[in-house]
Amino acid sequence: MRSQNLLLLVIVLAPVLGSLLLPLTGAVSARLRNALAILLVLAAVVGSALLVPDAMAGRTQTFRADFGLGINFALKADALAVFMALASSLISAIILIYSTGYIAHYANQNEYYLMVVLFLGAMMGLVYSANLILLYVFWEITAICSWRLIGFFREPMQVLRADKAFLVTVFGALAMLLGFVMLGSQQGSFDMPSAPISVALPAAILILLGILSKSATLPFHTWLPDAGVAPSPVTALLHAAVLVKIGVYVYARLFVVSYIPPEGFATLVMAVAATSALVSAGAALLEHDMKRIIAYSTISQIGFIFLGLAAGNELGLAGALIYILAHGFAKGGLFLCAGIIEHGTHTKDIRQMGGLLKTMPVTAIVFLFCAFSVMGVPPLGGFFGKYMVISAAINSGHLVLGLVFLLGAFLTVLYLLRLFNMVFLGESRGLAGPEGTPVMVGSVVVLAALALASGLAIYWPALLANQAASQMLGIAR
Amino acid sequence: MSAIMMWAPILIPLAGGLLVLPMRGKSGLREIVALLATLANLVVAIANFNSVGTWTGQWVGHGLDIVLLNYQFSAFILAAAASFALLVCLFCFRFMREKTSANQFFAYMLISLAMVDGAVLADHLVTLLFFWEGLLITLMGMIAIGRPGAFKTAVKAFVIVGISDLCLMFGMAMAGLASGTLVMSKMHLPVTDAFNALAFVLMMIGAIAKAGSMPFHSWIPDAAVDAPLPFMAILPASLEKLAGIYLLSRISLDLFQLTPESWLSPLLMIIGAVTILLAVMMALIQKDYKKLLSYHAISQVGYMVLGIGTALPVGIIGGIFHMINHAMYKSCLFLTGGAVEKQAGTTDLAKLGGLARKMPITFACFFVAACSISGVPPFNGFFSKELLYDAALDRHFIFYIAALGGSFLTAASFLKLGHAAYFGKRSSEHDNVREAPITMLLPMLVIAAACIFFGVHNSWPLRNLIQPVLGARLEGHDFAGWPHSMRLVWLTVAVLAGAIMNHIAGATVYGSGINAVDHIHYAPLLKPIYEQAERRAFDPYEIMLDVAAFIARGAWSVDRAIDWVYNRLAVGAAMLGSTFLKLLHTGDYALYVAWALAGAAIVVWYMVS
Amino acid sequence: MRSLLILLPLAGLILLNLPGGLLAGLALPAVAALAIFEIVLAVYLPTAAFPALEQVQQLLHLSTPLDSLARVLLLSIGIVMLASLLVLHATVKAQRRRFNVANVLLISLMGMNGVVLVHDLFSLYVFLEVTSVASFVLIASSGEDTGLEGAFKYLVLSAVATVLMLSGVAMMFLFAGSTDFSAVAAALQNNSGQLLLKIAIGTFGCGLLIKGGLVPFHGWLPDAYQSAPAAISVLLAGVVTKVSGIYALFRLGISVVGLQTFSPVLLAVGALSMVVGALLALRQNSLKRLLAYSSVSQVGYIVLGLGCAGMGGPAGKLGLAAAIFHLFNHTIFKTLLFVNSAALEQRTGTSDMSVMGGLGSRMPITSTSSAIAALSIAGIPPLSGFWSKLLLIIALWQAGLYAYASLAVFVSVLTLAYMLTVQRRVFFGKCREDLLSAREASGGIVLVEAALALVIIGVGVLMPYVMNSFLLPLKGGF
Amino acid sequence: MNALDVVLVAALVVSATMTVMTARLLRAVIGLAITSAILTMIMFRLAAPIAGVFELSVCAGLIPAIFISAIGLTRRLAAEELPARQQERLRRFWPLPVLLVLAIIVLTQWPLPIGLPDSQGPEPVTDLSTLLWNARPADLLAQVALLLGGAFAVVMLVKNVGREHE
Repeated sequence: MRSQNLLLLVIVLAPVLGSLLLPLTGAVSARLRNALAILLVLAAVVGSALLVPDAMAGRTQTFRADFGLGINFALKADALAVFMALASSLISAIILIYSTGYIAHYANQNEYYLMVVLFLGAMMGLVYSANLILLYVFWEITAICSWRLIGFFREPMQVLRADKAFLVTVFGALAMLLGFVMLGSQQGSFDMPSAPISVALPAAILILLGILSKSATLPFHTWLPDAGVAPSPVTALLHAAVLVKIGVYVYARLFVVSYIPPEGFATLVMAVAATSALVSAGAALLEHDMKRIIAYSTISQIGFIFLGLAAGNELGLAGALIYILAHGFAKGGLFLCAGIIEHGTHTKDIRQMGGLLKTMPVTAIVFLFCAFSVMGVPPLGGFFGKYMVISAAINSGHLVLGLVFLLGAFLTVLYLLRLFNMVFLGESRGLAGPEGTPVMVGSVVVLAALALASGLAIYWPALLANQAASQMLGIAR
Repeated sequence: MSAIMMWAPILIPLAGGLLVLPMRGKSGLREIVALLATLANLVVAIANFNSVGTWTGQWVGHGLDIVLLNYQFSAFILAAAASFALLVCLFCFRFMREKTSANQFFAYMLISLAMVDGAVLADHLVTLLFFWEGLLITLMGMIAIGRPGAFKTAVKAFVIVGISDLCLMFGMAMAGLASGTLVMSKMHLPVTDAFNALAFVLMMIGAIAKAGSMPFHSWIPDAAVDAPLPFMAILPASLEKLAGIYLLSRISLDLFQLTPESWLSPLLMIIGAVTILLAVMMALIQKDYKKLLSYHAISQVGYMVLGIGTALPVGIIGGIFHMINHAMYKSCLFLTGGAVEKQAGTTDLAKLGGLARKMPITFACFFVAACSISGVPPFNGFFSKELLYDAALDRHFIFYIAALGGSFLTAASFLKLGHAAYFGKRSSEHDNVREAPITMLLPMLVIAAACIFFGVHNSWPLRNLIQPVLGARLEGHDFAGWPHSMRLVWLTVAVLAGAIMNHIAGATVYGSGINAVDHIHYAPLLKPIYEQAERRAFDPYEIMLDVAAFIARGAWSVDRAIDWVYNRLAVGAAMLGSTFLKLLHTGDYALYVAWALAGAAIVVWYMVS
Repeated sequence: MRSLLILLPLAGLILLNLPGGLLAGLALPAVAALAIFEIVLAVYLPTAAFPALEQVQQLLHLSTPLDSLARVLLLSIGIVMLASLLVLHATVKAQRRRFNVANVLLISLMGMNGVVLVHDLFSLYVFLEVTSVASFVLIASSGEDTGLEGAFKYLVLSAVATVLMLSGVAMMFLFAGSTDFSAVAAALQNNSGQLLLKIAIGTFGCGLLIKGGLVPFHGWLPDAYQSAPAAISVLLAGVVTKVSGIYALFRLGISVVGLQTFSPVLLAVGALSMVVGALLALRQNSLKRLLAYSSVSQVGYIVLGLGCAGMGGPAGKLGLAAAIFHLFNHTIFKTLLFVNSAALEQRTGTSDMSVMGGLGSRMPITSTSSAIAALSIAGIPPLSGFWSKLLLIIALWQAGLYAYASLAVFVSVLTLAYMLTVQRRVFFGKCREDLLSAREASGGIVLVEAALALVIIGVGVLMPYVMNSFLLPLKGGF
Repeated sequence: MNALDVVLVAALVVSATMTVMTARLLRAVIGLAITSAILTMIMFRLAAPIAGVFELSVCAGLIPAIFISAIGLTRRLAAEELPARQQERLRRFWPLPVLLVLAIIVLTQWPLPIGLPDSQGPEPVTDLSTLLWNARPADLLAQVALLLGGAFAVVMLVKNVGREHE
């Protein structure tokens, strides 16, 4: 077991500390730096993958160093954490490979790779952390990284948006920190309890504010569409793989596994998520900026994930996890496709596009498949997630909220196809970009293939997700 | 029954489809592969015909398993689907030969077949849904490879069917909760309470939308124009009808216990009646071979929904019988349309004419199928319609009148179509038109023969295929043979005669077949309505888009309002405070001293008190 | 050994000014050596190395053991002095002025060391004045009108502070018969109900609040910081106000009057400073002025922690530890930010942010270090500022001061907002055309920036070590 | 109360009045220093040597140093402005000496009834040098530093200002 515990440490520290080497490496050779960055992320992927057998067997790995005042460096790898880590690191790895093509012509590449890898490392730390303060530390590191990354192109508007995203998420995070302090005072330590304890409503609400702001859920969502000014791999990373899932994950970690939220809290979350899903889906239908549409779509889909988690039954939890995975692949793919399109046409306004199917056939098909997954069309992964969370909501007796989500799902179909229509179909409006570089197209094809595989081979991810769900509830009940 | 045989109807076409997909060019190999796959599928379907078996596999967990069940009803649908697929495939052997996208067409068709087979075999709601929705992608693909611009129609089809499938998903989840299981053969829900009724309605939406009933129909006429013709013959005409009505029957018979007393029964019947009338009204005025047929494909669904909606054995039997009949004559009609398109180069009725001489066999097939759809005895359509009339009259005469009116207009429109395409004056462009090749004729002939066989010898399909579906609910009835009520038959004949007279009168007045129904088209009250309809004012798709846009605008304003809070309000409030404080800082040291002294005074006062 | 901290600057001052200017060239190195000596001494306090020194120590009444608080301050003084010197070296080229400023820096150093070391209210006051006088001179040392104005405002408010403190000392002396801390503390204990003593505490405290620049006693501070030459604002913001205002307040509270007697005042003043400072910082065009208001705000946090310490109990101890920790952190990051501003001033000739933009690509180290400091000041983990704020919030919460805890949390958003404004307007963004030729600041400044940034990260990341070896003992140390 | 005391108090009043009423800042500072020195002597006479030492440090050493450095920052009045200023000060502060004299008379006749604590106080030390070197050496060092600071202020600032004016 000792080696497994150290493995846990390596998964977290390798990207976090390794990322600091990247600018130095970059001074020597750009290729070396890129290779090292990919290597670091792959370390996280492989490390998490090595933890899967233990997680499947229901064994929990821990690493622990006590610091005093209840602030401890405590890592824990249960099935939930392993699932989440594997999903996010895998997507991040693909996005990073894509970046090597996308980012190659811009300045500040050292900073880019530093931030992306640090981001992933922080995500790993967050996922595995078993201490509230440690979790908060990693939480905010991701905020720093996203701030730098959103403003990557340095245009005034982009920097402004980066600041906005940072401020909104930090506002939420600080509320959450206050909630953590309340919890810490209540239980005398910031370690997450091994057996769930109940949490008072004020603390729960404060923590929820943080979660909502990070997961870009109403009413803290508007930073996410605005953050679309970032480079595409970043938006993919932010929206799809890592950032917005953090909030969802922490919800699962805290309010399902570690603490018992007060009566009616789950319904509140569901209602917020439903409103969020509906409002953002509606906004996506009117928006003209390609990336903003996809971002609104993310907000909307996050609502579905919350629905599954808040439903609280095993089906909902497993569904939410599968949704996280499937949505990660699909949304990552969509953003990277958007990146290819933007790269080729130098615009994000879909009113200026059209007829790109001819010049970008592969991108179009990949785009379509990823969109299918988000819509919940079998055999792609999104189908199972969507069915499971909606079913879970109905099973938990929230029929009306379920119907709101049904409406949200309708709108999802509409806005994604509208987007496809405007971009790829119809007459070309003079913008006919070429297909992306082989690395970029290859990456999106891999993502689309994963989106497909996550549906066709649902059996295996579902095993882990189910194990996680039952472990979560097994602890909670 | 072995697992291999159980899975074969799904895997064989799927493998064939995947094999065909990369075969670009015009090698001819892909046609052969497709043909072999469909043939093998038919063989399997026939081999499985009388066996009963289940297969269960663990899948997602939480009771979301793969459960397949092969029993009488599904075997019947499988066999029918396999037959149509084989015939359409044969038809395409020549029809698609020159098309570059033929590999995609065959692949999508085979995968669609696999999906339909899977959906029909499924005995678990999620398994069903998986295959059911899986059809979406191939549906979209098949339309998209039609003429340029067809992708938009494909998107429209996808949206409509996709949304109804989401309803189905939701309904399934509700039904699963209500019954505590997702295994279809274990579900028997009453529809007395609101929850179950809602579940039923949602699932019904999924079923009838797949079948193409109103208000989920509007993509079909568009697809008729844009998609490759065999698509119409295989999906909207046969496979989707089979699947849709199959599911509708399953949910009405097994999953829910639909009774005539339930308010859901009239609901279904109203949907059916409205679909019959409105769609046939639209069919009547069409000036395009394929588009006219496509409206009939909608209209005829109305009969089936009406029949099943009666919740009477006779109606349900009639509905299912009509389903299989419709699949036959409608695919035959579409194939004749395909033959005409292929040979004459157009399907515009204004440009066609006098083809009966040039393409006698095609015309013969058309004649048989047209008689069938119009309900002319002794073709198969007549017998299923009589059963439906019987059932409709049993519930309320208004439904009967609607059904009969539909028949009148159906007959009128086919008289118009036949007259315009096959008779009348011959266009000089079509001098070189010759009969279609044998691979195209053969499927038509087979189906036409089957139409006659199912009509003349209707006891075979009814007794062997359809009545067993109902099982005990049949209550000993036997609907085979000549209709029981001669009164209804005479009424039918009278209506048909009326249609013929109407046509003769119209054709005489206007001088051509194509304009034979103009007196209806341009009737005082109908004319503006028709004009609106032609402009798609009544297209539910457009209405839905408007509603969605309305919701979206509301959502958008909420979103902007929230953004305003961040971008303006929060910033503004902070700035206001900042500005106010800044104004206080004049830079005057006396003022600062005064503050300090005042502060000190307060502190000292506090300390003292 | 400690007595050297007071004696050596004085000796240095005399040696440097020996007739003939023999050692005049050694002015900067001498101050630097003293600063390093101070750092070494603060970290590693040797015991009774030389008997002779021990005697001097006793003579100077400095025998009371040095507590952690004093050591933290000595360390800060050394670090900031060194930073200030390097900046001075980089920004002031005229030999004569360098020499003069170095001399006054020595006086300032001696004054601050005295403030930290003495255990007598009156001596405290005298050394405060030494520090202040040195500061006036330093602020005005550029000779420009704005510098004079800033120095003048500082002077006027310092005079007010002097009056308040002196009257306070006098009243306490009346009862204690001595101004020694322990004697005054005993007298306060014995005459707890005395009106005069309460007034004395109030007035003395207010004097210190003026020195510390807390709202509403802060009027002098923005002008002084803004108008002082770069090197001097580093020193002022980094350590002078901390020592002369905040440390003295700590000392008064801990060693003399007992924090509980005026903790509500501290809490209120701290909270007010926190909010007002942050709000004012939001709309400043001058980087230095912005940083000055930011100082007001951050000092508010420290005082809030001190107020929390007055609530007693374990939470109070934690609050004290947090306040001291934040004091140190603030010294480091505020010094760094002012060094950044000096770097910018060196290359752009101004501290007006409206003419800057996109300098991140031109001045990478300045930019990066400033981002690190900004994030630290806003309390973003894993940087040092986060931990002190976290401890502070925990302490406030556990002391039952929920409103103050929430306020402290949410002022962090404002802090982040104005710090992001700085980042956006100065570094993060596209480089302005007219600044394309800007280069990274000169070596000394860059060295300071890098070193301080590393300290911020190091303290943040090695928090466990800091906490176990430093903060937890600190908490129990009083 | 002997003659020396009377002389000291009288000198105190005179120097304080002069300090307030002069229009020249430098003179005012000198006046202040003198006043403080006289006050120190009075305190010694009153057997309050520590207070005397404080007074000497603060008012004779420290504050003048501060003020001189402050004066270094100011602009010198032109010669023609001076009489007008002097007139104005006299007009504003003429009651001051009168009040001062009145206060002395009143306070010597009717002392204020303030209840001060019975301070045990330190044992009286009469030797000033002992006091300074043994009791408050730190203060002394600080005083030195302060004086030096004042000196540097004058050196730096006055020169600077002067240079600007040239």
